Amino acid sequence: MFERKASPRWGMVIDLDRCTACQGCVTACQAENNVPPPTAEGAAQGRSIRWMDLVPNVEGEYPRVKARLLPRPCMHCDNPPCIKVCPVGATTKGEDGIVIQVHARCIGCRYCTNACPYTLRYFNWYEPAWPEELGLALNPDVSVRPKGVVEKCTFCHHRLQKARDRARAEGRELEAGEYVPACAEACPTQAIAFGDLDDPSSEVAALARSTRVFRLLEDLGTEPKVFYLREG
Amino acid sequence: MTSSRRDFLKTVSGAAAAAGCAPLLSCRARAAARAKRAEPPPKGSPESWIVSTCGACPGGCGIRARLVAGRLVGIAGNPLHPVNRGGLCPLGLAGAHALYHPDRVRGPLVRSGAGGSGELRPATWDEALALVTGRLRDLRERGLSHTVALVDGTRGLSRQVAARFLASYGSPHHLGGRPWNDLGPSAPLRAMQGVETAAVHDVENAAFILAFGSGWLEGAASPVGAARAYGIARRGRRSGRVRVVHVEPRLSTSAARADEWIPIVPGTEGTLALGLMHMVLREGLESREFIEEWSSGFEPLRAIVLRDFDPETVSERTGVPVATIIRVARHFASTRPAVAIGDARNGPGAQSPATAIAIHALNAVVGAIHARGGVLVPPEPPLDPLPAAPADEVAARGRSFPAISAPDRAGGDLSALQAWLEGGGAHPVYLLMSYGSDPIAALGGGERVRAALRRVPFLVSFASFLDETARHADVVLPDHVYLERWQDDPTCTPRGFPVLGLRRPVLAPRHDTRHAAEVLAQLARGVGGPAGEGFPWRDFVDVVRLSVRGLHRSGRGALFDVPDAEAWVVTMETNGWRASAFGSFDEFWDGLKARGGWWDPLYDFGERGRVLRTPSRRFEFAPLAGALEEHAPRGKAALMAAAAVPASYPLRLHLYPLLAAFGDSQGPLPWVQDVLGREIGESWSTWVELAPSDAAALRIEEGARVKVESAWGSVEARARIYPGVRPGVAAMSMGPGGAEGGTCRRALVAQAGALAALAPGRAGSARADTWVRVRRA
Amino acid sequence: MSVRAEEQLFPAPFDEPERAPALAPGGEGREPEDEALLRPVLHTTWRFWAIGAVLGAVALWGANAYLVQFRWGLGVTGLNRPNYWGIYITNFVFFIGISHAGTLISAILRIARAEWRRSITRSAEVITVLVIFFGIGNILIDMGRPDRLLNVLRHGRFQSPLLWDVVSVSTYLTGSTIYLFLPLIPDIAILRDRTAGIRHRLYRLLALGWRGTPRQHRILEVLISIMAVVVIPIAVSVHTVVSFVFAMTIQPMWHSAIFGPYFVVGAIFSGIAALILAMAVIRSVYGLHDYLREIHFNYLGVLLLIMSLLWSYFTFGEYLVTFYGSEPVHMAVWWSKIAGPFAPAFWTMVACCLVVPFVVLCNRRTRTVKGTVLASVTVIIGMWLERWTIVVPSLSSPRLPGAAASYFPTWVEWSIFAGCVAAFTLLYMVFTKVFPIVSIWEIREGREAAVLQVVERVRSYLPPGAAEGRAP
Amino acid sequence: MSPRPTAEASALLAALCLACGSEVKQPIAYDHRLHVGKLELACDLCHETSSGGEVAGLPPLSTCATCHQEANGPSPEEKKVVEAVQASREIPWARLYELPRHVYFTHRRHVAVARIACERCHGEMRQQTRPPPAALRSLGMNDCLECHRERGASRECATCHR
Repeated sequence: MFERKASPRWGMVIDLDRCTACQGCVTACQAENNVPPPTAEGAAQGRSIRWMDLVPNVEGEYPRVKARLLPRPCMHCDNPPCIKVCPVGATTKGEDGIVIQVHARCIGCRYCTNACPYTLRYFNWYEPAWPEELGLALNPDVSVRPKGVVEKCTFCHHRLQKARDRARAEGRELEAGEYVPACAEACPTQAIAFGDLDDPSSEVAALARSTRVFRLLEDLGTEPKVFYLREG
Repeated sequence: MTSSRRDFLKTVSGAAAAAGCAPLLSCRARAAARAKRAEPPPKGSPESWIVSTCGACPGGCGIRARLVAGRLVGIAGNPLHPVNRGGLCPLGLAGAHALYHPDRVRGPLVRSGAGGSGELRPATWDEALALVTGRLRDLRERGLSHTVALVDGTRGLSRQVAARFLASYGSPHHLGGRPWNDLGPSAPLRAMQGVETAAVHDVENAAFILAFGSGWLEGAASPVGAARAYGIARRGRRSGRVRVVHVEPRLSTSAARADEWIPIVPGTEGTLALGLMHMVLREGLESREFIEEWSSGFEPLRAIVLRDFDPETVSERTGVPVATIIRVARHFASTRPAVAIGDARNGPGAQSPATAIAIHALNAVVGAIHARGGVLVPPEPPLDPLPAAPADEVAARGRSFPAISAPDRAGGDLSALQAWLEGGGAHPVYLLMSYGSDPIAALGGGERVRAALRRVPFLVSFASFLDETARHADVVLPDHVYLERWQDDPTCTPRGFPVLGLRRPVLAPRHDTRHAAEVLAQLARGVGGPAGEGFPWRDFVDVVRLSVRGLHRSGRGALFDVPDAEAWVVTMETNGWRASAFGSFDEFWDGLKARGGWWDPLYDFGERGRVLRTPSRRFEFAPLAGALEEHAPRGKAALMAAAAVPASYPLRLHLYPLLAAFGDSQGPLPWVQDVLGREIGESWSTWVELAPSDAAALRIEEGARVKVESAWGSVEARARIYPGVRPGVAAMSMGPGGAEGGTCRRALVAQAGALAALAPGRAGSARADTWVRVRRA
Repeated sequence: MSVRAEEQLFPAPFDEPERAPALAPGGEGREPEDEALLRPVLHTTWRFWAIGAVLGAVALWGANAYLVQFRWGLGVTGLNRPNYWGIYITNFVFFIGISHAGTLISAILRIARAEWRRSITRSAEVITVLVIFFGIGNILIDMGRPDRLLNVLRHGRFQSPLLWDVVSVSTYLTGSTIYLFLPLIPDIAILRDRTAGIRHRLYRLLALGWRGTPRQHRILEVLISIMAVVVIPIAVSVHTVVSFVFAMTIQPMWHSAIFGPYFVVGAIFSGIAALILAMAVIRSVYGLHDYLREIHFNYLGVLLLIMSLLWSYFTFGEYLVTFYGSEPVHMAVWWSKIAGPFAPAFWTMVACCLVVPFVVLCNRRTRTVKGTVLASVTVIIGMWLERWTIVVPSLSSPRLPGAAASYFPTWVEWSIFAGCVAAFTLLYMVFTKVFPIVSIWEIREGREAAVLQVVERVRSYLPPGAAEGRAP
Repeated sequence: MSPRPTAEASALLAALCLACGSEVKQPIAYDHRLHVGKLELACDLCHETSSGGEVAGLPPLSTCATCHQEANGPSPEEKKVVEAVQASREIPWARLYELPRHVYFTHRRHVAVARIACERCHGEMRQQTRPPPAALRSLGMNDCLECHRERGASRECATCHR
């Protein structure tokens, strides 16, 4: 029925030389994925949910100080440590390499959050809430998570499904650029490239071959599908 | 950790006394504070997209609003808009929260308590309008129309409508109250080029950027536009990667993104610029062509700079090593094109005009004026002017009074207003309207500013949120938020191309609010006389339609289109053809609505007359030379004296902008609040950054509660030890201002208050010379 | 530990000769001797009710705290990102560790035929069975969605070490319960014959028709032996997989190969301490000085000392290896324990688990009841801190910056902890009111048969020559 | 905020409960057999977005009005339709199928792309003379999975759950 070529391997390349650390990606993600508005208390307790986060790292001493600000989505590892430990299979890696959380099955044991060396999985400590009318801005494509489950970046998987449905209904293949996560779409400097890493003609594949490329905690063997291009 | 332990002890002791239900009760209180769970619109609801223009800050980005089941469920960038090309910053992306914000003003408010008490009660539009109209009519009839002032934070037609209102009514006091990153007339352009517009820096084409002051990326007039240009200059062009050197007392985001960060003593950027100029001149690296053919009055400046600004002196004053000055000067002058960027902000913490002029002069010396990769002067879009405002003798008389305005001061009109109200004015102000502006917050807030504003017996605010001014107002006539109104948004791209964005409602107004420009027209009609006749239009859309006819008629430029179409327009226009067939005006109008606006991707480097409007038709170095000459008798000694450290306040206060803290026209949005100081891990608090050595000397630990005190006041903050702060400097971020209270408001506001407390009413000069001390609270 | 080693280690006689009971089979006249063991079951004082009420109140308070958490979510705890696990997981490991008191120790002693075990096995086994519930309970308390517990059965994935725990712990619970129940049967039968009414009916049901025939005895002995053998590997597996929950991740100072044995040693260590404490309490509350004698504490004290040294050896190895590896990520955690925010907990742990037990227990004069109890109390505290300093610091120092937040439990977590301890103690008390806490029939058996057997056995150790020839 | 442990508790219940709850009462006893069976009207004539949309949709009054401007027969139920049409009053049809919030299903994918017959999931609606009080076929996740297995469609969690 659905004749398929080899499945794409979705990946992301973040060019730190372009990035201005504006955090547009962070807010774009929160708006797209119905992340509940953070509160002062939650922020003080380290409970703000940011699927896409800006990770600050300041090194050195005055005046030779270097600050690196890394936009950090889920790495969507090819060898994800989180999946191995889930007792109920609530987190899975799809054929196209996207690591997904099934909120309806998650039992909230938070083993995956601890197994993730990037600490990029988040937990719903309370029932998510929206002050008064703010909840009207919720995106219908993404479910609102209940309390007590883990959530994480999905590479805006719902956008992939919508794009793929559209392409199928029109009887064609998914085109490059048709599926882009909210963070990449919102980036003012186009520092975030997204596409099929296995497609040699794609922009991400080309960028991932750059000499500037590195990945986070590469030595752990998690094989992240998010690549960074260093400055300079 | 300590706080949670304290909580624990508190709870345990309380619990020991109480019965078993105590914890349930305490949680119920928490529940009341928390809001309800919400659900997205039902699945399968039809969706639509509306193209509009963001209004969260003056950046002028294009947006697409996603509507499902009558709800605004998302905002994305408009990929056709030449300013942002689909990109957006956190403020723009959180726009839906501005629309649905719980703190919005839901209808007209009228003061119920004593003046300045901030007690307001809901009223009907009829009542509120009658109140204001009555006052206006009364003043006009008594020949006091000149005692009415209007602080205006808008631009484009909204500004013209306000100007019309005042012209027909009879008041000369049309004051600028721009948000602090708005593109406004730039002081150096006015002084040295005789041009009353903003300067833009062609970052996209520059090979070397020397940025002075705080955050040229996060504090830019259009943060997204600047970021986009930066991205292109770094990696998006064939001509190679731009090199960026950033001069600032603090390792800001911009500084972190630069190739080199030069920590400098706050407020001495102008001195450094002159020191660099000294090296450029001494090594003969200046642009002789520009100096000889385009400028006048250079020789006196050369003499002063060569005499007073040798690297040793400058190094001592600015704290920048001599070797760095020499190296950067050589690099700057020998790389083409290179551009020096000053701090575009206005308001508290802005660079002084003298500094801006020095930096502009540095650009001129290397020929980076009106040149590719240099400082550009964007042309105005060819809009049709509104017909002349009718006036009678009352209006004429009123307008003949001297105006409260000081366009060449850094704080701009608002500080002039403050001075005027504090007793320096020729006559009292009996009625003040704040329109698209929050003058109290823009002046830094604080008791002194509030007291000055309280001298105005009748204060009218058009705020959508209960900002500081609105809280003190006698009548609040709430405006729509930008997602609910029609508006034009004239701006430009970093390459100097004029842009006219069209803002249109994405949803019907949620609350009982009215378009402020239409309310002004209504007030005018209520007053009667020529003022009433000046507004024959049904609504503001008609005004916009009238104005954009000029674009249609000119045949210049093009509707927004994909990036590839730009080359086509340029080719056609440079060959003298019309690039676009707009068709009829209605088709053009529909195109504007569908694409989001109009632009003209052409910058004519030939038209010198447009950018040099001084009497000599040349670039004038004289203003800078003149300013320096004033200090000349004292020479080096004067320069050195300023660096003395007051004994009781050993730290300089450095105020820096945060991108997400823009937009004083809306309430703080939780998502935006949460990303505020991410680089240092602070978001919902007021914090002060100290260098590790200073903190050690003061025995202040990371995260300690401290008091920051200046000669004028003090404020509490959390101490953060940050190696990216120059020793001897206390760095604080600029909040957007606004009042306390409300659902989502938090310490962000306190940050703005901090400035007020530390340097009350000293807008514009706060950064250079506010000295503080920090001690444990 | 072989049988021989065991007996060489404990050269003291099994019982002081002058107190040794007559070897004649039990008869009417002997009854009063063991009446002390039945007294707690048959007579209850007001003190029991008073202490029970206090413990019950604390337990209810803990239950109330849990209800608060259930209603509002785990937000009422001090947990955060990156400290996703805290006191509940600490308690889980701690309680499961304590559970090694009973079954494992009792089984080992049984297999080793250490005769002094007879009066202590029951109290140890009860600790095991009861405390496992609280171990499992803390996992449930820690779950964000306890209502989805069944997902673990419906969708369980065996790749997850958490599933190994589920299997292992539930097997252990089953095994331990059987292992507790089997030796109870003869005692239940005694109670059946001594009671009337509803209690009688209960005991009759539980006694499974025990009449004490030699055949029944034989079957019981066989079953107990089988269970004793079976339960040891299960017990070892339990704490091994508990450690695997941590060791299977790549978190710094969790991902360690020695975690399995390290945890098992720690578990036995804390288990013995808990047992000593329980014995001391029973002994003084129910006046069982004749049954739980100095010698028992002495022997267990020696065992505790051995475990303390073994545990210290593992700890030393673990920390030294990490230090020499000097991986920055590991060192961040290492330093946070040695000299950082977790240093107070860490050094208290060292004091409680090594310094105090070593000083007290290695000296024969201080290895008294009081001395061993003191050491046990510190060991229990120290081992809780050990679990704490394993669970929390690794999470508090994540690899990537930007997620640093400190963790300290809230009143809800402390209340639940207190509730667990109180409920456990209460259940233990109730057990002593329903069943004899010292095995009556095993004591009798010891009196009647064991001494002869031991004499026989000891003889079998010795070279046959001289002794054989000069038979009396 | 109310605690909802039981409401959304159950992955167990929620997954199985496509058409749970009490009986659904329709405002008018619509006769599917007459319209679909006898008159051979296509399903998507009334359920307009059933082939290309996310949800199948319920017919707006205008759809009924194409035939029911005036009574075509004596049926009392039809009289209600005609009255509604004449009064321009939308008929408040009740939804029979409610997906749990975390399940994402589109008719487009199943009808337009996969060409699955309506009966496969909805049962023999064409045989119904009265509106059924509950879904004819009660669908659970296993039904979805079975069909996906048969047809070789994706069985990844993320295909339906977000």
